[in-house]
Amino acid sequence: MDKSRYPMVEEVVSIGFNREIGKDTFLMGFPCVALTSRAKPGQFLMIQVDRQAKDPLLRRPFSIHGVLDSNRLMILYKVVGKGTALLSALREGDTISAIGPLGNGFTLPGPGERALLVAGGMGIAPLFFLTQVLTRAQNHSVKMFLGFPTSQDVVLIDQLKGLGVDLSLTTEDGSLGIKGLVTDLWDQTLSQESTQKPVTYACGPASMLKEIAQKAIARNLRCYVCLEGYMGCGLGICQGCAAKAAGSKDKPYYYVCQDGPVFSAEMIDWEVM
Amino acid sequence: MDKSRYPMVEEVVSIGFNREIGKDTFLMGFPCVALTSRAKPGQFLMIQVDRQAKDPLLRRPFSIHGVLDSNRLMILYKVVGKGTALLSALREGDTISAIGPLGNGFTLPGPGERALLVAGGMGIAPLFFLTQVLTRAQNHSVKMFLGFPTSQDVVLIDQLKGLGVDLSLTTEDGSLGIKGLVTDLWDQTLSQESTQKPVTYACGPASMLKEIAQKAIARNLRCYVCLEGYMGCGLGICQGCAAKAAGSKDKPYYYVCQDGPVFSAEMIDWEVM
Amino acid sequence: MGALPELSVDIGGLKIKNPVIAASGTFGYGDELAPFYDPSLLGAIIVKGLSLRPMPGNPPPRIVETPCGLLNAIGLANIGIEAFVGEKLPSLATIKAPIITNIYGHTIEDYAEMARRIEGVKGIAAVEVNISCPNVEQGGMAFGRDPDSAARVADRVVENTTKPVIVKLTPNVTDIGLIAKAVEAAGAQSISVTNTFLGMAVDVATRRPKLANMVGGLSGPAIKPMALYLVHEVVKAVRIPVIGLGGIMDYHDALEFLLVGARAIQVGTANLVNPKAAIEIVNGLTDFCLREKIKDINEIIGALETKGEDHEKKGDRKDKSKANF
Amino acid sequence: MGALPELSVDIGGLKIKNPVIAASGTFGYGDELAPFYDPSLLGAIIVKGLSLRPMPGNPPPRIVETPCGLLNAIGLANIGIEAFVGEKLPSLATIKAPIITNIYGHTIEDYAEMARRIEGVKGIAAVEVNISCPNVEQGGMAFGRDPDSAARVADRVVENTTKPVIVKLTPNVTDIGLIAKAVEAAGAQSISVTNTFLGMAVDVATRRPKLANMVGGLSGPAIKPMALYLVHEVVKAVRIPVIGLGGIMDYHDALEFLLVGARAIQVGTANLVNPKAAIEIVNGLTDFCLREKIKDINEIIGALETKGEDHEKKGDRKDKSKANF
Ligand SMILES: Cc1cc2nc3c(=O)[nH]c(=O)nc-3n(C[C@H](O)[C@H](O)[C@H](O)COP(=O)(O)OP(=O)(O)OC[C@H]3O[C@@H](n4cnc5c(N)ncnc54)[C@H](O)[C@@H]3O)c2cc1C
Ligand SMILES: Cc1cc2nc3c(=O)[nH]c(=O)nc-3n(C[C@H](O)[C@H](O)[C@H](O)COP(=O)(O)OP(=O)(O)OC[C@H]3O[C@@H](n4cnc5c(N)ncnc54)[C@H](O)[C@@H]3O)c2cc1C
Ligand SMILES: Cc1cc2nc3c(=O)[nH]c(=O)nc-3n(C[C@H](O)[C@H](O)[C@H](O)COP(=O)(O)O)c2cc1C
Ligand SMILES: Cc1cc2nc3c(=O)[nH]c(=O)nc-3n(C[C@H](O)[C@H](O)[C@H](O)COP(=O)(O)O)c2cc1C
Ligand code: FES
Ligand code: FES
Repeated sequence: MDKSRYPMVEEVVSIGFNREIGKDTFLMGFPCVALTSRAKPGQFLMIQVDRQAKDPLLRRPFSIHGVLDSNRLMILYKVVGKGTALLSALREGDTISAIGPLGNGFTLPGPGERALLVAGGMGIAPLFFLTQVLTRAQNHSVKMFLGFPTSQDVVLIDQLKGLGVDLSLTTEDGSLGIKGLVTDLWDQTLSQESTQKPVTYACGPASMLKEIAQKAIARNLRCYVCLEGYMGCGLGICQGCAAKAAGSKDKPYYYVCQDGPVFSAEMIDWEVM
Repeated sequence: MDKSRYPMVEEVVSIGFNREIGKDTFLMGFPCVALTSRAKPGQFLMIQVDRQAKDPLLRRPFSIHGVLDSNRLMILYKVVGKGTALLSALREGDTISAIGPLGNGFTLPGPGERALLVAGGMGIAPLFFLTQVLTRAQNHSVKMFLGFPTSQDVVLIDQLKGLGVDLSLTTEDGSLGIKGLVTDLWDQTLSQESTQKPVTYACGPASMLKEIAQKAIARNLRCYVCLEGYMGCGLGICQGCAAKAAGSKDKPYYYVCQDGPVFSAEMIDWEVM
Repeated sequence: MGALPELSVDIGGLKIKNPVIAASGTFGYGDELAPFYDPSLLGAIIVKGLSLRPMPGNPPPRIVETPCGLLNAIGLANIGIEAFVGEKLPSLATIKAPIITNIYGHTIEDYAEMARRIEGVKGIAAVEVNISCPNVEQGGMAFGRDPDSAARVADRVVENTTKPVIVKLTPNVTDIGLIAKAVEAAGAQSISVTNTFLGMAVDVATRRPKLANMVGGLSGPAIKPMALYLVHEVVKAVRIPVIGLGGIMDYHDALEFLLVGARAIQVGTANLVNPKAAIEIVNGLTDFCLREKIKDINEIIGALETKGEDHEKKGDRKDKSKANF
Repeated sequence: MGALPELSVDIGGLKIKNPVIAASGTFGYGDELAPFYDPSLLGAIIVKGLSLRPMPGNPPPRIVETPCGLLNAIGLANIGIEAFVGEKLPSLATIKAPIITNIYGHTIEDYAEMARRIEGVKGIAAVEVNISCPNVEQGGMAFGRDPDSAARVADRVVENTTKPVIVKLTPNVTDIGLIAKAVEAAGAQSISVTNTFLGMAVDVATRRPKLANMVGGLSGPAIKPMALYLVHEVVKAVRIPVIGLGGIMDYHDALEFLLVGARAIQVGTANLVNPKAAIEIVNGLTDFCLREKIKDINEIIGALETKGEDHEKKGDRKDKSKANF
């Protein structure tokens, strides 16, 4: 194995902040030079609240949400079950164990290339970091589509505007921004911008990714999706995180933690997703 | 079943304080009128830190350590494993679930009777409450023997002195008080006070209780011991907390949670303890 | 608010008003938890295991906690059937839930005799037969670990009582479906699955087993996935009603068992941790049905969706060589 | 500081420098955890289960967490023995710990053929035989659930290789001692106990099984008491070395297995949660021996104190009618 491809570390980090910034949505930051210096957008961490605890047993995967001042890392998470509930109860100075950075991360657009970022709900977590990197590089044209169920769920608008990104917000119930689905907005934009060949970066629920991937493939556009998968280890040792590969290749399944979590749309068999 | 014998309740209480008052030894207090109004010395609570948690699974038993201002209850506990470690991490305002008061409690001495209280280590937990009650009643002569391994473990001396109790302190290494075992001191006192027929109340490690019980039986003195036992429920439904009964009675085993935790010394088969 | 959902189920000759039953050995003799709620509100109550003669049980320690589990070696301590019928049962008369006795023996005749003793007794609604006990006539392996001896026990109990007979299986077998079928053929009206899993724990400091009896039975959340699998196997194997148990802590766990086809469920270890566990499950199921607009709990029973769960697998189904895991 | 304790043990023809082995399926192909520590420091490494042909494995979801446990239905996905030997094994040459292949098949001949393929391969120190797979020639029940078919697999593997053969038992049987004896008689050099326990989980919201494969194997802390019991049973049944596993998370758990008589232990699920779990167990055992002044780890093995644990029970011992729990 090429160890340099996986310069991952396990670190016990001390929480700097852990704030509820939206309904059941928390932003956590902690200093860790080893992790921060290696982190790329699209990569993730495997986090454990208590190294002694046996229930919950498994670590939980979270995308790297961004970096602060080159030595602090952030994650953005929604409380959906017991692992995230435990996480949300932590206070400044409490510790967690984090393994990372894991996975491949996004392939950045070429110089001058137009990037369309499509985030559904917590899909904003890795795409925020990508936005940080792209807007800093200053040689891409970036447009972001951000969709949430309702206005209560909306987070990070100010921060994204602060990064100077061209932003379109949708909510399913129309309580904030445009009423509708983020995928429709992305689709319309593609139709309007027919002269350009943008590259799409999408993260969100499986159904959203499926729609975007299939449409991007149909339009013959480059498209990267950041997949989720039920992860046992995040380290490539359990083969739990299988995603069906398209075509009948040598590799019937990809492993999201190792081969992903970012995949080019045509790599995945979307029929079974 | 005579329900009035078990007026127990389950209450979620909010912690008032939780202080480390000695090495790994914590004093916790919380308001709960329902529990406080029913509590008798020698009774205990079954406590659970998180009603949702499955590990640790079982509640943990703790003696009622005393009452404050008629609506607050205290427990005193030593961190020995994961349940007590979780308890020790709680802060003011956090909640726990407590069931109680459970068990029979001490049979108080008759008016004017002399009471010898023998506490080994955390055995002080229920005996402190007994001391509160006996000194308040003011018609008993009370002497307490308090033993700890070393000076670091010693707690509550000032509070006990505040109650005006005649106190003898021993440590096994002699780092504070008299060097030696609390049982020896009790034994010597019995020999010196041969004119009186005191009643002994003992709580502490099984080996200590065994020695005291056997000597008290030999001297034909009344003696109550507060036993521990691995408890599944504390409610009399699992039969986990068995203690072998002396003699070949109808009842081969007592159940510490229901028949105890306080037993008259001659009730127990000390051979197997 | 809509009408209350219908929660009653039929567990083989015994209709109970809701599918939540207190499991044997974890609910005392029936009224110990009365200070917390009215036990009449439960579907049924199974009292602690009774034998012909009083049994002292094992020396302590009898229980030890394991990860998400409880290992017990109580030793089936009980006051004996006579004392139960004479002293305990009368005081349970005020409880409006059916009282089910759980019985065990060490010879087939012990079981038959227990059935005879119970037959005439008013206030006992059904008999649950614990076959996880050593068969002393045949080397001490539990009755329930062999289809023949399991069937013989069931047969002799059924023969000697007109009350509904529930046979409670042990999970410590190669093929639980076989045992279930044998017991069904012997005439049992229903089957409960599962009793505890054999286990042990060692105290490293003293180098001794943590239980005085060395070996014990594992219960609690740790066993839930295994219990659910076994219930599923038994539901496939027999036509009589199956009562599921093992690690049920809340109504959500209960629903998992109902979905795989359990007609009712039992609550065991949960009672020890949360004395209101069983009644909270009754209430949780009621609320769930209201929320999901389910008129009758029987709609849930066996409603597990297994077809079409993934397209690509259909082809594989025929291929027996597919490795399972 | 005193001299380092002797940690080496003999597991039936294979001497390993310490009793800590990485379990199959939880350590990849051998070097995936190298970023965290040098795998050479382990007693041995068992790579993921290999079959004659590459196997795709099951569709996702393949894993689900349960209380203190992990339910998996990976489907024994692997690249096949040829690709392993050709592509993976050479890169493992730098690892100084013995590499053990774990093999499985669907017919007895599959196993024999796997053994032949491995026989000549340098860099493979021993063979662990997974018999928890369905026997397609006999109705699909796992080989390991029947003494005869377990013995036949063991026999054919032993016949076709001179490498030490470890047979890995499934816990899903009535009498594991019987299977162990059959496998020993067939010539296995050692036995590992245990593979995963059958289990399932249901998603109440969708009414579907949580695993696409419906049924999976349970591992992790939840199973430790049961695994320990089974190891104890097998140690009593056979004379060949027994390797214990099931829920071992730290050196303390490892000591429990060594005390009941396991000659070595394997670390499985723990690797997934804590990538340094196995090496921390090696270090923990070393420190324990130093602290307890144990010169050789073999002093611990089987050192469980069972006599005199309680006086009153001695009489009972003869009485088979004593209920267990
Ligand atoms: C690569 C990757 C990156 C992710 N990044 C983020 C992120 O930045 N922010 C965020 O809020 N969420 C993220 N998730 C999802 C997050 O891991 C789950 O929400 C979390 O694990 C749920 O844990 P829980 O204990 O709270 O929920 P549980 O009680 O365990 O389950 C609640 C729900 O979460 C799902 N889930 C549980 N464990 C996992 C797991 N190990 N992998 C995937 N799904 C699981 C369950 O299927 C269930 O539907 C990511 C997932 C992956 C695979
Ligand atoms: C009636 C009664 C009153 C008690 N009062 C007090 C008190 O006032 N203060 C105090 O510090 N301790 C008291 N104890 C002991 C206390 O219950 C245990 O220390 C506590 O349960 C240990 O929990 P743990 O999770 O920290 O330890 P674990 O990790 O579970 O185990 C550590 C040790 O504690 C023992 N233990 C664990 N659970 C129990 C249990 N349910 N019952 C008995 N022993 C157990 C174990 O055998 C082990 O030796 C009392 C025990 C009983 C039975
Ligand atoms: C302390 C205790 C005592 C038990 N006693 C009996 C018994 O007497 N008869 C019986 O059939 N099962 C007995 N059981 C088994 C339970 O009824 C139940 O089958 C098992 O615990 C699994 O369910 P659970 O995980 O919900 O506890 C006992 C279980 C425990 C924990
Ligand atoms: C994800 C996963 C994959 C596994 N794959 C295999 C395998 O290929 N071959 C095998 O014999 N056992 C396999 N096992 C079983 C483990 O080797 C081990 O026997 C079991 O998990 C119990 O040990 P544990 O509780 O320490 O994990 C696997 C277990 C897990 C969790
Ligand atoms: S999560 Fe274990 S291999 Fe991907
Ligand atoms: S602890 Fe359950 S009966 Fe005493």
